[in-house]
Amino acid sequence: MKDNSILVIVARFLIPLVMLFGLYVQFHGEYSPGGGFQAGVLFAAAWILFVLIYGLETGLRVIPLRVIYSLGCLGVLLYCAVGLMGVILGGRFLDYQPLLATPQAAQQAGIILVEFGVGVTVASVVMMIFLQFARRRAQSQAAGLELDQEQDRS
Amino acid sequence: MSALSLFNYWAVIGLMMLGYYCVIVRGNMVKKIIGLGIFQTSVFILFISAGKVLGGSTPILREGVSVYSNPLPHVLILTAIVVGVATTAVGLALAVRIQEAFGSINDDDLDQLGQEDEP
Amino acid sequence: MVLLVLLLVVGTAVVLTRDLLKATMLFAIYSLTIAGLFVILDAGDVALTEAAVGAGISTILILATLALVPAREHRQRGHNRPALLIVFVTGAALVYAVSDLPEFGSADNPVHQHVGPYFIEQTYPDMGIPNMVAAVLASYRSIDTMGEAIVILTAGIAVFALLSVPPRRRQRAPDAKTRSRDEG
Amino acid sequence: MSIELIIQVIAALMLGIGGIFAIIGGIGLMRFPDVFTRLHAGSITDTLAPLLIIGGLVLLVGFDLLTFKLLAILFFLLFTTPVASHATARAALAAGVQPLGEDTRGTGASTSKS
Repeated sequence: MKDNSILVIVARFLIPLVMLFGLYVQFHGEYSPGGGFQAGVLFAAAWILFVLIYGLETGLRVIPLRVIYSLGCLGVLLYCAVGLMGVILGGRFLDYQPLLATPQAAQQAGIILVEFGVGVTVASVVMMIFLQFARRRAQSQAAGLELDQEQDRS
Repeated sequence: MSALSLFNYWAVIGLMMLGYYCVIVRGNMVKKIIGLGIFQTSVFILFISAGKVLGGSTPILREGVSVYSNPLPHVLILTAIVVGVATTAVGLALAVRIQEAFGSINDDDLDQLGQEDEP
Repeated sequence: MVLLVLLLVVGTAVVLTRDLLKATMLFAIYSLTIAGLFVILDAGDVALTEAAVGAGISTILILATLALVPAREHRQRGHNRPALLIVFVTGAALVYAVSDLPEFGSADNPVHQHVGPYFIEQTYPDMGIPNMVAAVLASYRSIDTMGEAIVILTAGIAVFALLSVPPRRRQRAPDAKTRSRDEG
Repeated sequence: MSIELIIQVIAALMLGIGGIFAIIGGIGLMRFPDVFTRLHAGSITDTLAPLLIIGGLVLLVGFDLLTFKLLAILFFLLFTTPVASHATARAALAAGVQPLGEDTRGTGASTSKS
């Protein structure tokens, strides 16, 4: 769809806005509706829009496959690491109090870190799932498995 | 008031039964997954309706607001929605694999295939 | 209440259409309507999630699947009367059960007596964060949320495992039944 | 006091007219014969109705952070809806749907009725 200039220009314009909104939802989630889950989905949606316009190859050049896989795991690991930090510093698992001196600031830091981990995981998993579906189509066409829709119309 | 006070729950049951019907009657697997989605969302509405307090407000602290809806169901459903889309993706991936292996995602066709295999 | 009726109508349309593409689009509309309903029911966070996930991502995923499977349902052979009976009996039982539920939206329901007030009162003194949903999600019930994150990662790995195996080349026969018989 | 009343009346009028436009668009979407005319009905009201509705809401809210958010939504909608209808029309053309005209009457309608 790279030849359609209207789509390309508007997408070029919209993708940063969607990502900005994703960041807003991620880091303003303590004050207004939002949080890791929604922000991750929004980020992935921006990437999916990019892939729909520019094609899968360009999309993978922006975020390589290996980065997507490792980010998905790193998000969960960040979550667990924050939890373990509490244990190491003398609290319970996922107890944020020992992280910083004042309890409120510690709680806020913990929440922000944890939400960030969730956001990273959700974003990369949604990207990964979309990627698998999109790739499958190319692969099954290459293997001669493409189905003719007309035959199944009854 | 009392006649309509349970209207939310009735609508939830209606949606639930729609999803249920879709899952057990429709042979197409993608349609079954959509039906499952309808069922899921009806459960979401049930939880959120249970958490609502009439005259309350969104559970974000603000000045001049004293009555808030219960935040706990919101948290449960928030995670459930995202997990729901993840399970939907797994179901769709299974449907794709079945289509590739057997050439159909319809229950009837797959039943016939199974009967032909065992003589 | 209007939105609920609209939801019932759209849901019926989703179930009844045979064109899967149309059903997908109607399902997206259904999700958006639910998001609106959640806003009315004071659940801003949930509405945002539902609008992004239900109307955005799941629609895209179903469309991507429809590129790989036939986008049209077969005509059903008429064996859905027992199913209708089951659905109606279950529905009637549920309606009977629902009549015991407490009144909708009343502040002294059992739901609002347990931990809800604690969250509402203690969030700000404990964390200094106005959004109670974020506080409950990431601090009070954080082990739960960790489980959810792991579930999502597992789902991603499952999809990866299912779809990253390259498809086998298959002999094509004109008929759907003979086509896959030699597959074994 | 009276200025507030006037603003409220104007806002209510804008909201009402926006709603009416949306309903008209819906009717057009149902009643028109083929893809392109339906798209016409849908997309035109899709830009006009949000313009009026969000304008009315902005008047009601007054100057606030919320105003900025509403304007951002409006901005976003004004960019996306025409592009969406453009993409739909292009896809329909690429899929081989003939626009319904004088000379092709009766051929286009049967293929595009959905």
